[in-house]
Amino acid sequence: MKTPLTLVTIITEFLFKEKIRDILRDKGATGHTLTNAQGEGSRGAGAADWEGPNIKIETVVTPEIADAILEAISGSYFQNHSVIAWTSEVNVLRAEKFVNKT
Amino acid sequence: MKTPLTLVTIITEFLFKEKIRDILRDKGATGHTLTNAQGEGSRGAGAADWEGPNIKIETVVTPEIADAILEAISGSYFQNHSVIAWTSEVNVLRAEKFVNKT
Amino acid sequence: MKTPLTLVTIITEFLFKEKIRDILRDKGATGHTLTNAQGEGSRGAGAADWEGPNIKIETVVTPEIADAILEAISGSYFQNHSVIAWTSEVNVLRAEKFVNKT
Amino acid sequence: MELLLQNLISPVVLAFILGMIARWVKSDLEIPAQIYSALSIYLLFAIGLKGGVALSQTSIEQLIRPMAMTLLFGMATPLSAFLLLSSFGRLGRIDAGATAAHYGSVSAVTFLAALEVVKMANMEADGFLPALVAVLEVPGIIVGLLLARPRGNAEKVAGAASLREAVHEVVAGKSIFLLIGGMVIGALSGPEKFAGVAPFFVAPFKGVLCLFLLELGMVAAKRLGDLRCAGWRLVVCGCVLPLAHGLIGTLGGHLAGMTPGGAAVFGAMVGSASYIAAPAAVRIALPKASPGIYLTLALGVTFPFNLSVGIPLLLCFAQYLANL
Amino acid sequence: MELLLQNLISPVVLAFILGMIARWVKSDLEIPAQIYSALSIYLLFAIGLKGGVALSQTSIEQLIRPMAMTLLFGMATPLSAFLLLSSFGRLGRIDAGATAAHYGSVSAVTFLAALEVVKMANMEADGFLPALVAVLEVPGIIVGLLLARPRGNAEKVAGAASLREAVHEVVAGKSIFLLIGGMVIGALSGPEKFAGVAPFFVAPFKGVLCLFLLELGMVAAKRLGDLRCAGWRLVVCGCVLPLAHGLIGTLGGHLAGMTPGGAAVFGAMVGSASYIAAPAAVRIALPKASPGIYLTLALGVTFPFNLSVGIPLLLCFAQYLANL
Amino acid sequence: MELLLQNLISPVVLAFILGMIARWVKSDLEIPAQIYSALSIYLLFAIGLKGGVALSQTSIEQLIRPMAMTLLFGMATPLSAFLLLSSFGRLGRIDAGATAAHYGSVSAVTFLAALEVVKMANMEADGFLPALVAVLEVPGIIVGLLLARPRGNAEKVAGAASLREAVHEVVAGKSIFLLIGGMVIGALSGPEKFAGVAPFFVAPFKGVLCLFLLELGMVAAKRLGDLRCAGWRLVVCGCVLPLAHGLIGTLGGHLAGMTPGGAAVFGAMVGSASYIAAPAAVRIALPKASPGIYLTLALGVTFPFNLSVGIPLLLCFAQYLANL
Ligand SMILES: Nc1ncnc2c1ncn2[C@@H]1O[C@H](COP(=O)(O)O)[C@@H](O)[C@H]1O
Ligand SMILES: Nc1ncnc2c1ncn2[C@@H]1O[C@H](COP(=O)(O)O)[C@@H](O)[C@H]1O
Ligand SMILES: Nc1ncnc2c1ncn2[C@@H]1O[C@H](COP(=O)(O)O)[C@@H](O)[C@H]1O
Ligand code: NA
Ligand code: NA
Ligand code: NA
Repeated sequence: MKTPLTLVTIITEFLFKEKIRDILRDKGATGHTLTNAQGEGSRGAGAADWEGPNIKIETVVTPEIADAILEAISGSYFQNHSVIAWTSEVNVLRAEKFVNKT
Repeated sequence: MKTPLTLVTIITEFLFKEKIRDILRDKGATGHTLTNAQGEGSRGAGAADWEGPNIKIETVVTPEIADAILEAISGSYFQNHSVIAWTSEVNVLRAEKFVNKT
Repeated sequence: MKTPLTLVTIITEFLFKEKIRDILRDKGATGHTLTNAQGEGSRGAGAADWEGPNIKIETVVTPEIADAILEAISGSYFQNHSVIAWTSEVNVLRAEKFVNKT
Repeated sequence: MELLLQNLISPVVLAFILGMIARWVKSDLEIPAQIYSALSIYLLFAIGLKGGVALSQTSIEQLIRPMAMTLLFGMATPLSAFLLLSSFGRLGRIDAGATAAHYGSVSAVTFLAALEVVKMANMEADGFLPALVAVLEVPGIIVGLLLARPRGNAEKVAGAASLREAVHEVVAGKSIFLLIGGMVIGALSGPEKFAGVAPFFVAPFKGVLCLFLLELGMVAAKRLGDLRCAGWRLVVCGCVLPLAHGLIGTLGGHLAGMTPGGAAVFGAMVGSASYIAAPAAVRIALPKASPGIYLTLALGVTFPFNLSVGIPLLLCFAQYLANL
Repeated sequence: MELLLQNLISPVVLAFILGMIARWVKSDLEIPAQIYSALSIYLLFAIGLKGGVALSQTSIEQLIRPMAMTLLFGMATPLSAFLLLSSFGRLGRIDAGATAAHYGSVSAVTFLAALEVVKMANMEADGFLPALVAVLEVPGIIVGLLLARPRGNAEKVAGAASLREAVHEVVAGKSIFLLIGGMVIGALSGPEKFAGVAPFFVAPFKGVLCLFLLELGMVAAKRLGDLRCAGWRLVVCGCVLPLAHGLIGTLGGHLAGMTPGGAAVFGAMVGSASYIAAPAAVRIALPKASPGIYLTLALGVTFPFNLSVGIPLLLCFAQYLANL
Repeated sequence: MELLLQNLISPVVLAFILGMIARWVKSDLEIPAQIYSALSIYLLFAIGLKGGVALSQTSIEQLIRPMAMTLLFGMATPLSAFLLLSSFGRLGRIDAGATAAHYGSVSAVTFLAALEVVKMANMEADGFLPALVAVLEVPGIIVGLLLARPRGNAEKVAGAASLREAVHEVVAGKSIFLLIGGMVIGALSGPEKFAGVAPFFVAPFKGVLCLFLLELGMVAAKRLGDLRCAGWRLVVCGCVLPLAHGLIGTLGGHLAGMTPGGAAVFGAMVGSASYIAAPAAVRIALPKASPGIYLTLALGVTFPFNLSVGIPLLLCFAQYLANL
């Protein structure tokens, strides 16, 4: 009954919240969860700190959609922005909740 | 020395916080971690937004307990509520911290 | 193009924030993400509650660095403190972001 | 008409409109959830405190008739709302009951806005009104939930358990809890001791309300987007209900012996639809009901309607009644 | 007796009780952690500012005796607490030392509550008292930690390192930092320049304290659940210590030449147990000590004891001393 | 000189310094991000409201010359900043443009600090100044971004898209939105209706500013650490630019017919570098520009420079101009 799916975790600046959400909806994610976060990376802690906290977006999707999302956010627009993403394998019970009927 | 265990991630409305925590304790989880989150899902962003933010509950448990938790929250009570859950495999160092001695 | 790496998740008291961050930098993590969390564990909910919320620190690193981090935080200093950690496997796209050039 | 405009152009109403505009121009303005939560704790506690101090100066006899009237409306309005919503509004039993629970209860912010309008018109509102807010909040929700309950037997048992939980959710819910808690503290403290905390709970009150409505405007603007799904029949219900309930409520307040200002505020309370306590209870007891309907009506239609048209109209009506 | 009741029925104390009730009726009322943090920043900074302004009008000679007295009590009270807790209270060395660190330090909120009671009784408290709070906060913690340190040599080294960290944690910790920082700013600014920010830091102060105690009541109620584990012996300690320390402290304040109101507040400070600065230090230096003991005693027993019984009693005692 | 010291020793400036010290002594003091956000919403909205009320009492003729002057400076200062930064400062096109956008825009907090200094000197500042803040905020950012744009054709298209987004980010961004929104509400409400919310938006304002600067001090201290990377040439730019722009701005204000106090505040605005609106726009339109340069200069060098030296100097200059 358990179905394997992919969890995509994206960390970026608050500024790009809507951009990323648009990508997710676009690529067919049925939902996502967003938490506020602070971070430190190649740009240092300070910059992110000042421009408001980072956000962490998690979405559970099929592996194909996961690839599409990763491709989109590693595309040209985000080349120079602070966007970090990784995927991992998860199991869900009611898979129909995570897959678009259309 | 590393022990494989299961991480259960549950996302639900603030309203059901205590209900979920009761289930976790009941099924034998030794602890859990809770973060505030916003979300968008089948019910849209608005509803959850207004009734207060979502919560994300994470607990590291044995695979058996993970199954018991998933079963409980996919049971009748939550059929119509916004509860989303997934599991993934993790490794811990001091496994005794995550397993009840009783 | 996807590279497997290790996600280390650490949960601890707010008090030890700087200590943990020092360890991460020390062991070669290129970055980390920090979220505020509440928790319940062997010490009960109350204590952590009062002394300020817990923090959750996530860092994506190579397996070797992950081991080094886990070793450091399971060392003597933290024997009696509330520090919980686990690792899981993740895939990243631009691996160079997560690996120190030096 | 002038009163209406006069009402619309107040910082509090304008802040609400500004919040709606913020969403429309896609501003990145966001009031953090924790701040919103703090503002509502402050407002509810402050209303309670001030009401309690007023209560400590009111005799029980003065209270009996208004209290009875409040209970009466708490029972009657969810019924009339249920009837209208399921006939003209074409809602199913569950959605109609859920929405009726909202109209049976009361919106604390509408109450506050009405108080401001009355004050701005240089009239007085009875001091015991905050106590009535607390009394009015609960029964309507219970009646609404009962109306939504399935008639079948097997389901009834499950429903009953949830009903109890839902009632606990309302009564121990933070909005009632702070209101009543504040009231008790205010009543016990009395005016002299309250004076020490008054600079925090009285003077800045209206400014805080301003910020709160800024956020509420943003939320309402999101809701307005759902109006299309709701359909014109429901929008009509969302305007007719506060009007009808409001007028009858004002009449009731007048008959219960309130001042004209008090009767208008009372009418606004009766006409208002809850969007804090009721949704929480409905989410628990009626998870199948659609928030796209009840929240949109309560917050997207009825609240702005009351703020702009309802309250000044009720005030005129109350003055008319007083001059009869 | 009347004074006691008079004290209990103030918005500040009632808010604390309301917070406890919120937990008992399982209300979903929750003050967001960030708001709680903001309230405490405000309160500490405001105490500091006001204290600093008062200091700018106090001569050094007036300060010498109270300062010396404060240092004396900062060293003596952790010792007496350690002795009582490890003999009658039957605690081990580490827990007794950890708890003694709390009783040696001072609770800023108890200090504030005492100030309020004194004001309500139409008495005056010396303006330099906030400076004494800052002085009293640190030494007791250090003495307590030293008492808890293992005698063994190998461990000693590790312990010493932590002790330094723990002291830094207290001195650079936000509570002392804001207190002293505010005091320096207040002293440099003086009354005229302070007047500009006074409407924010003075008038609303007591109302903010009200909200803060609402939250504190909720936390204390959770702690009360742990009382059973603590055992009756510890509960007795949690009442005897503030009483004994409080009476001696009041006497000390009297001898140091304070006004009756000031002496009572000083006694309450000496009798109080820290639950902000001390726990942070103890968590770092003595991770093996059980928060179920020290936090429960400081926040669940001693704080409510002082709020309800301790402070009014000390005020009576101070008046008695003044009339000798 | 005395004025300078007089200025430095005010609660607002001292709070900024205290924030810097907090970082240096590694205090665990932290103002939660949500509280910081709430404070900035409050400050911006309150400036807007007060400015709007003042506008409602100003005739359009009085406004024309100051408005024109503001637009002029909004276009000219990013140009002069760009030239200095890319010649003497040795910055590349992108970094120079990004930083110029900051110097072309305005820092609301510097504006507020200047207002306070003027008030403290018992002088008056024109009521329409907040409106000029809103006008000054946008054009400088656009000019700066245009200067940074690549000359190549292929890239230009992509750049153009971002420029539009960046401008939307500024205009619909919360800082301009609240400022203008508040101004409209204030102007529509007028002084009488504003009186109801004044106890929240006027009296506590300066105290809130104090807390805000405490946080800003902590952020600036972090930035100061980056000064070494920035190099002495940039630090010199960070002092020369506010001085030069400030003096010319004050002269411009004087020529536009402002009072001496108003001209000094206007000069401080022109001389200030934005660190709220501009960084957001630059992040979007010029992701390759280094925050380690533009933020460090704006917040770590120019802001403290203005706070300590710039503003009092401009005030003297304005007085000198008035006495010519
Ligand atoms: N190795 C990492 N593990 C986890 N989070 C990271 C890592 N590197 C960067 N981040 C997050 O991504 C944000 C942007 O990173 P950067 O673009 O490298 O400054 C940081 O603020 C962190 O929150
Ligand atoms: N595919 C998903 N991935 C991650 N989180 C989700 C997903 N779908 C739903 N959620 C979360 O679960 C909450 C409830 O979902 P729903 O019941 O579908 O409205 C949402 O508000 C999200 O926070
Ligand atoms: N099994 C668990 N799963 C997830 N988080 C845990 C678990 N056990 C403990 N935690 C977290 O770690 C913190 C400290 O745990 P403890 O030291 O056991 O009190 C708790 O407050 C939780 O946030
Ligand atoms: Na109603
Ligand atoms: Na003490
Ligand atoms: Na400028």
